[in-house]
Amino acid sequence: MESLIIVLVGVLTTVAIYLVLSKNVVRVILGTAILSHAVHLLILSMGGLKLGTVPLLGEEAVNYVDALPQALILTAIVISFAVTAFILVLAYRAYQELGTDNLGAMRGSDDE
Amino acid sequence: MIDTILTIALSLFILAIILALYRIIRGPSMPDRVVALDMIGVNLISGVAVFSVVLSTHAFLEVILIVGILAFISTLALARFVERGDIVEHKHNR
Amino acid sequence: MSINIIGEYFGVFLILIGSMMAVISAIGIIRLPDVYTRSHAATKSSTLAVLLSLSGTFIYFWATENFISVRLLLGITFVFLTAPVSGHLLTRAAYRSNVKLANASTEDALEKLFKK
Amino acid sequence: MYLLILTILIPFFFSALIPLIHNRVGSIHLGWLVLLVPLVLFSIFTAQIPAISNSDILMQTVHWIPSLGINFTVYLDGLSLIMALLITGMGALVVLYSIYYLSPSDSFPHFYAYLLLFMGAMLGIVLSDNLLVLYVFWELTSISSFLLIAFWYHRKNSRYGAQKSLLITVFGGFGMLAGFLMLHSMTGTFSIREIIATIAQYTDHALFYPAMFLILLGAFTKSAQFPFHIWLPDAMEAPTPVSAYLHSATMVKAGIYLVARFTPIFAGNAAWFWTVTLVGLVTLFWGAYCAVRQTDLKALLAYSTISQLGLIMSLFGLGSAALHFGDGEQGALYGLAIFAALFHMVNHSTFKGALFMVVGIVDHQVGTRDIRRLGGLMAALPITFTFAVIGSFSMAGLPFLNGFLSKEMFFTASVNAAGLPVFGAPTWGLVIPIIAWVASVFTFVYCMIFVFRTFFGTPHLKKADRKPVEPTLGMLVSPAILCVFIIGLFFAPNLLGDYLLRPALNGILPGISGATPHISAWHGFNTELFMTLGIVVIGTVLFLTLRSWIKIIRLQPAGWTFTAVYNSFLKNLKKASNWITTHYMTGHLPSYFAYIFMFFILIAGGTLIYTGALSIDLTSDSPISVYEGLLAAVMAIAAISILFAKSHLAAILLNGVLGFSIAIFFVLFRAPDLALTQLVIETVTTVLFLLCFLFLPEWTAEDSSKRTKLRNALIAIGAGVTITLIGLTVNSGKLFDSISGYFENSYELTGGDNIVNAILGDFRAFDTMLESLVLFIAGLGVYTLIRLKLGKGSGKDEHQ
Amino acid sequence: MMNNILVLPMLLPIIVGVLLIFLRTYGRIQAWISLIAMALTAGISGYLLQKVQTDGIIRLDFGGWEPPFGILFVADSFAVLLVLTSSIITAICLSYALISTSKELQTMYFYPTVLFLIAGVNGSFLTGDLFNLFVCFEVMLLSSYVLLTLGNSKRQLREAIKYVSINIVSSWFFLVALAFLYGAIGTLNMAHLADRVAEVGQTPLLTTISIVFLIVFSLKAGLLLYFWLPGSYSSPPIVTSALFGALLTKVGIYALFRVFSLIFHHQPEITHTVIGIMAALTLIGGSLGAISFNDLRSIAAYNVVVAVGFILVGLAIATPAAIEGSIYYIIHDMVAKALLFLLIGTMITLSGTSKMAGMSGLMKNYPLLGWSFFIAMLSLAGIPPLSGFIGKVLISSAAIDNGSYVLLALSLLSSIFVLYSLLRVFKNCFWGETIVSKEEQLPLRRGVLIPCLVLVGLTILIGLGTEIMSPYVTDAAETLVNPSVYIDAVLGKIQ
Amino acid sequence: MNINDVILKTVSKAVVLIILTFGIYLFFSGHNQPGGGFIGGLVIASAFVLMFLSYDSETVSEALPIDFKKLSGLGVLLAMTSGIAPMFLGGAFLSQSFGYFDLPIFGKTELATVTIFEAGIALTVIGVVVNIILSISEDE
Repeated sequence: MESLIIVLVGVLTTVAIYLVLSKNVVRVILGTAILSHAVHLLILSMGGLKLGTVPLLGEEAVNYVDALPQALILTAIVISFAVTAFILVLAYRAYQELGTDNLGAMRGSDDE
Repeated sequence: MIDTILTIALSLFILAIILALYRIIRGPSMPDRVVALDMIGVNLISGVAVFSVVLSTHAFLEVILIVGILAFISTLALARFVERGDIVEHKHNR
Repeated sequence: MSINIIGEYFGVFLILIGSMMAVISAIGIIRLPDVYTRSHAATKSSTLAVLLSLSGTFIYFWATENFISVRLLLGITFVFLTAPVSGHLLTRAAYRSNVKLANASTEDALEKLFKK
Repeated sequence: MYLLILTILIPFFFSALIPLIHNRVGSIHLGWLVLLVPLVLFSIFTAQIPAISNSDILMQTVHWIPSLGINFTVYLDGLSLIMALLITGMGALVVLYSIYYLSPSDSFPHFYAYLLLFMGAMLGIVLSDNLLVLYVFWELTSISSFLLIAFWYHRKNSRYGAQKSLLITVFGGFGMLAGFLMLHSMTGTFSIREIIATIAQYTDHALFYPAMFLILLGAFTKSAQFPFHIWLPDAMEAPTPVSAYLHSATMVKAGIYLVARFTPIFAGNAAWFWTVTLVGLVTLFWGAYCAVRQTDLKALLAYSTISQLGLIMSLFGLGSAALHFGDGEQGALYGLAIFAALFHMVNHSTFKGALFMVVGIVDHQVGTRDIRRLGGLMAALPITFTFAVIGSFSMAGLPFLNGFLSKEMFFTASVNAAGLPVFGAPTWGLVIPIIAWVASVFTFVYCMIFVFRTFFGTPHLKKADRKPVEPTLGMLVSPAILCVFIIGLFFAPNLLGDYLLRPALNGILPGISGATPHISAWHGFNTELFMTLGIVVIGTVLFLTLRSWIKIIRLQPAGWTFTAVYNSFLKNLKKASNWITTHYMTGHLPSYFAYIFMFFILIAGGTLIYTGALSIDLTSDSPISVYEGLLAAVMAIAAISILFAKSHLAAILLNGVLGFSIAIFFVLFRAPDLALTQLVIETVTTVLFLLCFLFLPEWTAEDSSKRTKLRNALIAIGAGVTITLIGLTVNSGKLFDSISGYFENSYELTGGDNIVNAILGDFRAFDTMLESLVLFIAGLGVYTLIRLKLGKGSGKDEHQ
Repeated sequence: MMNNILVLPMLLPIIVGVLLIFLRTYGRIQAWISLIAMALTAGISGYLLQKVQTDGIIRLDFGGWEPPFGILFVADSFAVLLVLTSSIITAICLSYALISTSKELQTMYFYPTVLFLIAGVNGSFLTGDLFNLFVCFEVMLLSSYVLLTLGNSKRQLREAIKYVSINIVSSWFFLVALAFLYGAIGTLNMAHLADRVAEVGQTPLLTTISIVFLIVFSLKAGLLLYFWLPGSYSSPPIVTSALFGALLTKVGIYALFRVFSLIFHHQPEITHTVIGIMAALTLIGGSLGAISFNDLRSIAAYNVVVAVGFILVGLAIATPAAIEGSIYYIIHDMVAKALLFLLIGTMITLSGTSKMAGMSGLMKNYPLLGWSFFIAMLSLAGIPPLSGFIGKVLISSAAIDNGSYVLLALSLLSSIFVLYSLLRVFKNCFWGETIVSKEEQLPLRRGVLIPCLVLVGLTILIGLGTEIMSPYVTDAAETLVNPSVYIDAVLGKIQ
Repeated sequence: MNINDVILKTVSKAVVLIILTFGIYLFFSGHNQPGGGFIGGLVIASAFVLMFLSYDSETVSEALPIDFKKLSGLGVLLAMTSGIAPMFLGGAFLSQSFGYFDLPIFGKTELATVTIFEAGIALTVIGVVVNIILSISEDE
């Protein structure tokens, strides 16, 4: 299962990086969103999957899954949300001011 | 026996999701896609419920309700978007 | 066969039916010709599928652990409350964003009302 | 008693004082006040002569950075003393001269502040025992020279010359620093004394020769040796007193001093001998050759300075042979060259100082320094003319002037070198006297040009030029004093030789006691005398036929000078670097990402394979259920479909599918908290996307070329594969158990049943707190992004 | 728990920053409060530095959870020195902002964001937990995003998109690396990681993971992967640029030093060689960039790049002397870069353009500004006896001892390029004919130069008073070279 | 073109109520069940989002005259205060404590300081999410 998830992470990463490499700002943002999906899965799979029960002590099992990655992912999710929100707004403000959402047109030529 | 049935049920739900996914990918119109997404949300509710049965845990019952709530909110937002692009109105009686 | 086992099997049976309903409605969403008809499949039969599987789950837990889940009941209520609304909004949005009816449709009843 | 250290600090102190006091003192009196500094210092150093000539040595230390062995150790021996006397003596004369030279519109405080700064730095160089402290002062002289050259910074040429001199000398300085550090690396100390004492053990060290060459690089750049001489002519943009002081008498001698100082460390081998000698000789020749064709008096003097510096340098090279032989007759014989070098160094300061002051007077009184316009000034400026004759003839090496003596000794040394039995000199040694002789012919010619073109014939002055008259007396005092020295040293050279030069020689060649040099004007009819006679004859002929052959020399195209090489180097460097930089720093984000990911693939993937880390083992995996596989398929399909989405709404929907599917994975992998969070966040994100889409245009198909798309696809696949492979490898061999077992006691430790929540709220509450802060900042950012709309109509906000 | 003071360099700015939200409309009051807060922070850091000298490494376990289970702050000399310097620099930049920042920015949460930025920076220096380092990075980055866009000019928005995107990707790499490391080693505490890595002797896999970390921190530090740097450093308001130039890359550099001297130091023939190559390329790229533009802010930005390469040369060599040199150089660079950016900002304000062609002869009207720039120039070129010298000497010396002659040559040559790039500015902008007459010149706003002069004083003081700093820096370098000191202090093993 | 949203608005009222209740429940159950400050806050925020969707930003702002930026600031402060407080009681920064009390009605109840911390987090989350959405939707 872990290997399957890691391969899935690889697929998601590939897709995301392809998007990130594109010229359109929205595609780039979408790419970063998918990148964060991928890495969350990766962190989870690195802690080992399905080796125990839900990390709630009320479940009274002998063995719980690794709770630490879950906590880390939670933090990471919230942070990536914050960043995504910011860059989204940034993108549309940039579009308002610059009149383009094409990164090819955002090279900037301030110096000769 | 029960496990087999539940696995079949889960697989069927996921199958339904795949079919809906096909509709999302194909379109052709935006509302088609939203309808399909709504359906995925509904199937997810069922899926999580069944999975709770598989694991016989209560930990995911919150998830069911949340999926319900969020499927509604996102469908609403998407419908708004499809309808008029502006999903939150600025003023009433504009 | 105790009442518990019966309940358990009943619950699982409901779930199975629900899953089949889900697949059927999914087929509907693929096969039906336009968004309005697909919306039927999505809202009506899907809701039924959810109802069945959630009830199944509820009954299963009740039967096996004697656990009555308020959250499941709330979930059922919620789905029933919202599914029609979202279906309504969606089809209206579709209509107003000028999504065409299927060719097989014979009449557009709202045409006169909206196209002013 | 920290007298010596005080002597270094006093100029700095006064230099810092000038901006504070100049308003009260007034510009004119400032010069007199400043004059006190070199005078006092000069008398202090003079007072040390008896002690030093008895081979005493003064040493004082103040700690600077003792933990790194960098101490402010001041050391006065013969060599330092002679340099210190030159610096302070010339300093006094130049300050005196400048009082009359500067015009009231010039900024006196700046001038004197820089000059004192320079004086202190120069004293620091010659008195420091610590290599790094020496380097500190070394750079300070470059900086003060830079400031003085650009004294009239509104002139383009001044700025150009200043930049050139700074770049070249600092370049050499950095080389020298590297050399010093190599010495330190070899010997473990920064103290020159200690290095001299122990260097014998390290001559086979791999760093010995690199250090030598790097230090010589520093010396050569500072002393304007070929091919680094190009900064010196441009440095003539400085006020003439500065040229007299820094660029002929003292600062350029810092390189000479350095060579002298390091002779006991590095000399005694062929590399040092030939490098120093040849560079010196080539400089000697090239300087003299270039001087001949100059039309600006100052430029002529500048090239002559280069040439003379080359002469002194080559003498140090020739003298270094003494260290090969050590104590004894041979050592003493070759050691004489160094004695000659020291002597000529002093002589050069006197006659070149005088000549510069003469040029200053001419420039000041006439308003031009162009030979083509000057002439016939003898009648108008008789005193100045006398000085010019004395200085020039001394430089040309004519009798009854000190230049004659040292020139003769130079020929002696070069003839001796031809007979040197080692260093391959038997084959090549003859080159040395030949070059020396040819260069001296040119020297003679330009000296004649200097005198006769300026003071004989008829002037071609323009109306704007002033009518020449002798300057005020004050301006004549300094050159007069120098001329007294020029003549005096001819008649009593051994006074200088016994009290100053010999102690200095002992400092340079500590082991060679046999040398008891005695300077005399008459050696009989030997090779040297015939060489001199030959110079006078041939030189006179050449000078008289100047007009016919000077044109040939001037035919040399403008682009064939070293200065042109320097200019085009800088220009092309800027062009090339601009080309390179703008070609990869395109401002094009996709390219940047492409670089970053390619780098990742290359380096991380490379390491993975190179170190042989890659190993995949699937046995420890947990089993896969059908529905999990299906869900993974859903995600993969949804992800890939995003690439082909026609509208951004479709893409967002598919992203939503991904988000929901991940939530389901979180459910499947027993992470309810994550599933909840992921679901809500996904929805809110989708809502945000939708909100922003109102303002954003519908996306169009990528307009990239097929090749770009293919490249992107390859990069994406490469990065994906790399991540997957590393992930699989990690998964195959866990090295340790996780620490998370501890958290399963969360009920006892924190009173919570939900382990994840206990971690978030208690064990790692700090993360959670900061994460809420991150969210908070993002909220502020979104708000300011939307609300702050300065952009329109106020262009100045672009920059401030 | 007296060690609670350890959290203050991060906590104090946060609290004050949040409180300032409620004082939004009072621009000047905000400025003063934040200035006082930073001064306090600097004071606390100074106290900490002294305490570390006497008591050794201090640590604070948050919530009282013993490492490696909880998060903790660890103060060794290296971290505290950087905290102290960055706090001082921030205070100085804030005092500049007090005079130069427009009303609009002040009421748009400029000060809170700066405080959050410094909180993130200080947190990154102090934290002893790798995941917490990620979170601190994010605090810093988010603040930097906000600061970068504050003003919303076209150029800012354009550059911000690039900056934010690249940083998102670099944060993603960070998470990926963390995931791998956690998967392999099963812990997040840096000392514990170091201990465990040492126990298995840094397997090839761990080296690969360390390379991923290298990429992450290189992106943050601008080591070779500095594509985001010139654009983003040259577009925001000047105080922001100064803060960025002085602080942001230093955090990445700190992380590189920490991680590659504490955790992944067992395979230097791979990791440190790669760092060396990257540093060399950075020096080349930065040097070329610095001389290739006529825009003052671009020149300054590429100077930042050169400094990054220079400092990392020290890490690549990794002898005690080299590390010590790097530490000196980091501190120097914080001071000198802040000074450079502030001066350039002042010049731009005075002449209304950032192009060299638009300025000439400023020396005549603003001599103090000119001399400050002159000293900044010499300091950056490593001319003695200013602050850049000692670091340069130590690094070069270590390069010689280590036989890294290429690095030696490049670092010395890069100094020439730095000198040349700034010399061009000085020559063209300060010297030359004064275009603007005395009457027409823009008056320098009162007090604008005071922060600059303070920085000038600092750079001279650091250069002359190296001996005063030397025990701290030596101690910092020793701790970095002997990771066991750090590990023992954190994990409390009996030695 | 006026859209008649009666159905939506009516249903929303009920649904928002359900969501809010559920959000508060999640917040408090976090200690022992899935949930907690973040999730609780997010769910409550999503109730606000729903309100914005069904009504319009002005109506909601009138109904809830809160400056959400300040709310989020308060949240951060609250979270930090709960961390700072133990510093004055001799504990380490962010020390949490818990205890069991016999309360009249609830019986044996566990009270933990972490709840204050979580409340701060929840407030921040609500404030920020609502603030972001409000800011965007109010942009002209």
